[in-house]
Amino acid sequence: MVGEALKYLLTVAWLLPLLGFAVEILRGRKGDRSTTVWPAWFAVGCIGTGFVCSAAALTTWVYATSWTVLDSDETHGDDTHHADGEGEPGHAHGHDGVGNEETQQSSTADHSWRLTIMAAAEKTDESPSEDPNHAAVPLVYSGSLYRLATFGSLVVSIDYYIDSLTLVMFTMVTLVATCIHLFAIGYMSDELTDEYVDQFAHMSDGGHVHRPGRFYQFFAYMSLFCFSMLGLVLAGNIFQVFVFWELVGICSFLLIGFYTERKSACNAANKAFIMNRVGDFGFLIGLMVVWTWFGTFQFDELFASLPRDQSGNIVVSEFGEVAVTAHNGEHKSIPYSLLVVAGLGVFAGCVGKSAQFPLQTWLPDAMEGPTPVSALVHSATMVAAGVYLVGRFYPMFVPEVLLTIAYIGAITLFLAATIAVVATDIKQVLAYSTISQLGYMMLGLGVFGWAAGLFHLITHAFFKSLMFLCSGSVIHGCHHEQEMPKMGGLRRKMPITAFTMLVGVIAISGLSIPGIIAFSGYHSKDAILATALAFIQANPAHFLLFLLPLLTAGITAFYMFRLWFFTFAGEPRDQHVYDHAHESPWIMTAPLLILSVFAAFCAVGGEAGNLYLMLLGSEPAHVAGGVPAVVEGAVALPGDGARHAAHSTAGMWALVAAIAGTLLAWVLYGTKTVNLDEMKRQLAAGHQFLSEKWYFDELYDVLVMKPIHQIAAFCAWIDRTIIDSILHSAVRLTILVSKWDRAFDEKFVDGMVDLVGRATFSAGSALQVVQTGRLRQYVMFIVVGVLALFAVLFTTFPN
Amino acid sequence: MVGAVLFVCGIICMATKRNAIGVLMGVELVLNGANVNLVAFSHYTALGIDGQIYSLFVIVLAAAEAAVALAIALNFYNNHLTIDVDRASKLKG
Amino acid sequence: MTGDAVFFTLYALLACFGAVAVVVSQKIVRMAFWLIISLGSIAALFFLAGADFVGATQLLIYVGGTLVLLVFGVMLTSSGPYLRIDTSPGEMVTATIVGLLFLFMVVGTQSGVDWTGTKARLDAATGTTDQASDFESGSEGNTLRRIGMSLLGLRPDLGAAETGRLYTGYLLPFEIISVHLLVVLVGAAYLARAKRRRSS
Amino acid sequence: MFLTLASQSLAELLESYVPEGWQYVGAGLIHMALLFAVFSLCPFFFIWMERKVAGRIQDRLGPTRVGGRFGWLQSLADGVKLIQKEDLCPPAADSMLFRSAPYIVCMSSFSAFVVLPFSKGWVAVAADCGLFIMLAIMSLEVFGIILAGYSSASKWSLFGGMREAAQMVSYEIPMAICALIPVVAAGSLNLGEIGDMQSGGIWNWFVFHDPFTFLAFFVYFVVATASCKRAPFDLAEAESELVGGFHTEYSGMRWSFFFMGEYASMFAVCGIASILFLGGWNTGISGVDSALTGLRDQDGALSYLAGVIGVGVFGIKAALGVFMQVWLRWTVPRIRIDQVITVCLKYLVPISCFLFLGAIVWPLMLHAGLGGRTTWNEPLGRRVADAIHSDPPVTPSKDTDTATEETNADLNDAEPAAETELDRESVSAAPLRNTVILNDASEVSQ
Repeated sequence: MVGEALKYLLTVAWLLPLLGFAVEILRGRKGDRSTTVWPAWFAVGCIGTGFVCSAAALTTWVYATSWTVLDSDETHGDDTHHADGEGEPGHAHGHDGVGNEETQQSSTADHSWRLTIMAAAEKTDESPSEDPNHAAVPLVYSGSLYRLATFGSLVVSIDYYIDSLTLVMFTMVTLVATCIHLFAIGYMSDELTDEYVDQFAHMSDGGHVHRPGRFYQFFAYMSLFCFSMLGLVLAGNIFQVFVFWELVGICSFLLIGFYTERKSACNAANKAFIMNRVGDFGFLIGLMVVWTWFGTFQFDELFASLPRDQSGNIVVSEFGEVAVTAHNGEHKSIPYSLLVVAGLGVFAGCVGKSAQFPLQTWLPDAMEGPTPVSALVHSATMVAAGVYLVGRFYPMFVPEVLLTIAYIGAITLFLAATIAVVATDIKQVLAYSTISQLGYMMLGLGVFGWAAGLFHLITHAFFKSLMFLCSGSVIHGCHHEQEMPKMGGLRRKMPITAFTMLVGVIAISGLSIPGIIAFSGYHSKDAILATALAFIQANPAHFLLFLLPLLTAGITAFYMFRLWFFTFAGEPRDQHVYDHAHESPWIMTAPLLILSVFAAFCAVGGEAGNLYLMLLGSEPAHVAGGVPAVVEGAVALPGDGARHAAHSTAGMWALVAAIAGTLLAWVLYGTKTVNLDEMKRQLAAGHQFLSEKWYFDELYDVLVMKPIHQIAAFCAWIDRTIIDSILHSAVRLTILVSKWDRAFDEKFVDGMVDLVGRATFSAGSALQVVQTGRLRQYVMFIVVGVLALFAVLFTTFPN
Repeated sequence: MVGAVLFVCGIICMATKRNAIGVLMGVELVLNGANVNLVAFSHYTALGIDGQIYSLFVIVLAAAEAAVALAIALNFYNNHLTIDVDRASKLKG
Repeated sequence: MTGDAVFFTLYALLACFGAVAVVVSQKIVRMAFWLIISLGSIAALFFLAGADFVGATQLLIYVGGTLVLLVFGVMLTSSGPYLRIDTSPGEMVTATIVGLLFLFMVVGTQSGVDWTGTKARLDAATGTTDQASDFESGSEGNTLRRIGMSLLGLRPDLGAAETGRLYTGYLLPFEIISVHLLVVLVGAAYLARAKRRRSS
Repeated sequence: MFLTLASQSLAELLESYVPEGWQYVGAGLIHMALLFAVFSLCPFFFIWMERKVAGRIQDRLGPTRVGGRFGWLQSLADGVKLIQKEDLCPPAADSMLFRSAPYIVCMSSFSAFVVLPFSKGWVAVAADCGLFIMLAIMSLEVFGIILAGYSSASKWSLFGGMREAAQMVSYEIPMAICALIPVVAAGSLNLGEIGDMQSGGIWNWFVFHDPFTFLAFFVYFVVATASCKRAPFDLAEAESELVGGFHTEYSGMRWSFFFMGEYASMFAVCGIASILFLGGWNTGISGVDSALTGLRDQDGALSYLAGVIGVGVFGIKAALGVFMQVWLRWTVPRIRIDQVITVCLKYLVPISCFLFLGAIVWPLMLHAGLGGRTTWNEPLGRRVADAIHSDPPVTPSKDTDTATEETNADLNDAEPAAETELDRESVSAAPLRNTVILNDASEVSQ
């Protein structure tokens, strides 16, 4: 039972961090709470075991598909199909699972196997003439772990939905998280004290805050974070995804605001949380639409219920309606617009989570959290969640939504990259680079490069976590100095950090020597760019979707190398910082090395490499073939073929851009040829504009805050003048009524009550005579009573 | 028959005696009237030994009741210096 | 007229006479005395009815215990040498009338019942034969063991031993009544002691 | 329960002499005479004995004049003197109660003998709960004393009566408990059965049955002494403080009734002691006992002779007990009334309760430990079985044997004395198993 094994492995991997959280948060409070280190090791143990489990699961899956997914690209379609044939158990179960659907619904059985894209499978049966690529049926195991509740036809349950994407995400998340935990043990070690002095938290008297260390708390939150993320990845229905989505949000809130005493940290946490709320509102709307029209949250049922024609387009009737067959077999037709709304809504959630264009400002502020947290948030968990959801919910996105996604991504990536150019805080730079990379992913997904986007998600997770950890190590080494202008020449002090950082930088900026060596970022970014190119070839109106990322590729390379040169190369700018800098302990450098290896080589082979093919293994059926434009003006989505065609050109362009950026960076910062301050002064306006982050906060201030304030003032005026007067009149009226009512009460109601009371009283005083308090009279009463009773009996029933 | 007589005597005793202990004796008489019937039934009908056991319980309970009642009477006497139940009319409405 | 009948009438009359004497006598101690006569003869009736354990219990507990207790009470509460609280003749008359009515009623009820028929129906209903076997066994009144066992929860006399059916006897009431006795003991002691403290 | 005189043997004896149908009457009459003789004579004998013993203990001769040099007829002379005296009744006294009190005392202590067997089968009423009845009847005595003390309007009498009553009532408790201990060992309240169980050898007496009975015997003796208000517990009628206690106002025959009652109850309690602990009418020598048993199995005069011998043995034992009490009286000083009550409630009651518990636990321990039996000769399990199961015993078989083997332990908690020897026990095997089943089941159901 492959599915069984996968299910149990992943469930264990998912639940272990929760256990860790519980144990740490509960036991941590006991005993020597602030100077004990075991919670950290416990957390590492949990997440590490989780990594082992998920790695095992990955291998199992690969065996189940008998390695065919890892064959070369052209044939992987049939091979996957073939693999289904070989993955007998799952497949067979799938068939009878479909055979008796109702029983599957009613039973909470974990054994209810459903090969979810059965619709696609049947489609292939209908049309054998089709190109095998269309018949790429992802091998998916899904089922229900535990049924929470049933509201009418709505079944809220904990489901699992396991395909290669889930597995890869699991492995990535657990691996990265493990490394980050390890790193954090070193990084947070100064919390291991009863008297932690927080230099950045100023009290009213100007002194620093002294508080007991929160070591165990930190790791408890980290564990909870991982748990939520894993649950999100494993989730089998959109509702569950939403739950864990919010869990991730609250964890990020807790961790970003970890230094509660710092006002900035609190603000950042609030900002992140509120921005996410804005997105989640859209998400909720999407959920409502989905539930109202599809009557289910199950991914598989949702996907199965959308009708697609041969070319993968969603069938739309002339009334702009889509005839869906709900999971319980009933047919209804949904307005196409509603599908758009649902897609946009869910995407709004993703925008909030992964800091896309309108809502991106929370991410840089999130740097207030400890650096491991930033690493986790930026690479594995938080922001990845958005992209993952887009990828997971992909089949529900209609082309219009995809286009929106693509544009949002494009804007985001350009914007963030430009801001990153001028940022001086090392973590800020990384944060903006993250945003832009996320933009890349969104773009890739938007331009129908499903696998490409997620591919970049994985690779980015590796090298971004690597770079964050490096920066963490730098900050740690420089005693919480984050300003790059104060650094420099640190590579002599911390060689390992410098080297690994270099690896990460190369990876992210997509440098490579084609054909000889290429780091992961190169491949993934190439894939995205290729897709984008294919996309604009298909519909040239949207040429920006290729230009912006291409340009940004160069900018990325520029600011990343700028960062590296600033920090590690050159002469030390601040002697004091330089003198006290030191290499971090092994517990921090070891994860760096591990991650650097992955960052470099996880994507070996590019689109023919294992990772990509693995992802491709669970690509939605209609993606591979691409979707031609059905009506005039609609966007056409390119297929694999176009992508491959565009690949070489795109790669070439990207490489050129990257190298250009690198050279520029080297010229500006590596060599002392140009006077930076001079240039800054000449470009003051632009610099100002960029370093103010395109005035986004001010924009929001103007667009949101001010109107809200005015509206509030207006409401206040309405309150005072109109509503209050109404209220006052109402009050007077009430007083009148109550006066009258009181009279009524006193006269009538009280009269009744008094009447009852008097009646009772008189009765009591009448009976008082009987109550002589004389025992013997009572006896007499009893006897006489019995006599009377019997007399009555005898008279009434004479025998 | 005997039971009836005893019963009635007991009731009359309870009804007439002004002495608390007299009332107690009346209660004892009543209970014994019941006992006699029980034992008689157990002997002459198919009640078996159950009747005897019931009467046993009745006797024991009567003893307990007598003890408590006597204690109460003593208490009453020490508070009112009499055991005339007619004086015990605190409950008089 | 068998000896049983003779003794029965004798003791029955004695009991009734004692009871009546209890009613009419005004001195509390004499009441106690007559009560002894009555209860003792009732014990004798029990012996006659073949319930000698009950009879002995009656003697031991009532006469030996309860009545002694009563007389103690009399002595502790008697203010004068011979306490006599007379009842007003009116009350006496009314009580007598009512009592006679009651007696009449009860006797009427009793005589109204067809005893033999009832017994036959009872035997038919319960189908118990232990009484019969008891009569045969000759040692009439040897109810001791059966009572004891039924207090232990065994009901062999209902033929449980043969059929293996379970007749839960009187174990639970037995325990309850033991506890009840204990409680009464404590309670009575408390009452008596409390008043002493107050009086002193 | 008609007075069934246990006169089979005498009736058989008489069969050949008297016309048909009258032998029971004759036997009844003879026994009446015997009983009356015993009842009325034993006080006389004991009074005389007391005076002689007292004299000897105090280095006097005691009565010597009347009737021979040992003053045999001293008591008779006293009796005559008492009869001659005037029968006074104080004017303030409640005459009816005053007159009836001595009869109550005397009657209660004498009628206790109704159920006291003097020899095997020589008992007026072979009551199944004889011991219980006996204690009950003897508890009536208190009432007479209270009435006496109360009705003779005198402080001394009132005090005496109160003390007396308090003392006797409170001493009845340990007395009953101590009497229950051999009952537990025997598993029967029937004095006749208890006596039979101890036949054959002195080691069969319940005194030597187990350590608890051994101790219980002495406790019982003390308590019995106290409950017949004998010295050293006789403060209630202490001549020195309360001039004779409750019988201060009495004189003449009524006064002597009190003493007859007292001596009778002394004899009664000692009889109980000798039956419960000292083997009753069994001589204690196994050979003689078996011989007597054989004699009993004969018909006619021989068995009657055996009965008479039994009576003799029993009487001697009881008389020894009385002698002990007399002895105590003249050797131990009198103790205060509060001490009397204290001794009873604070020491004797707990001791006897402890002994009672021990006697209950003993057979279980014995069985669990040595696998031994608690009684030597009488298959008590048989009696339990009969009580449960009135069928004739089933024929023994192997499986029942084995079955009853393991039922023994359970049987013990069902009825502590239900130890049987295996050969006899297989007789009652089936009912025993039923007992056990029922027992467990009922306990569960409770």
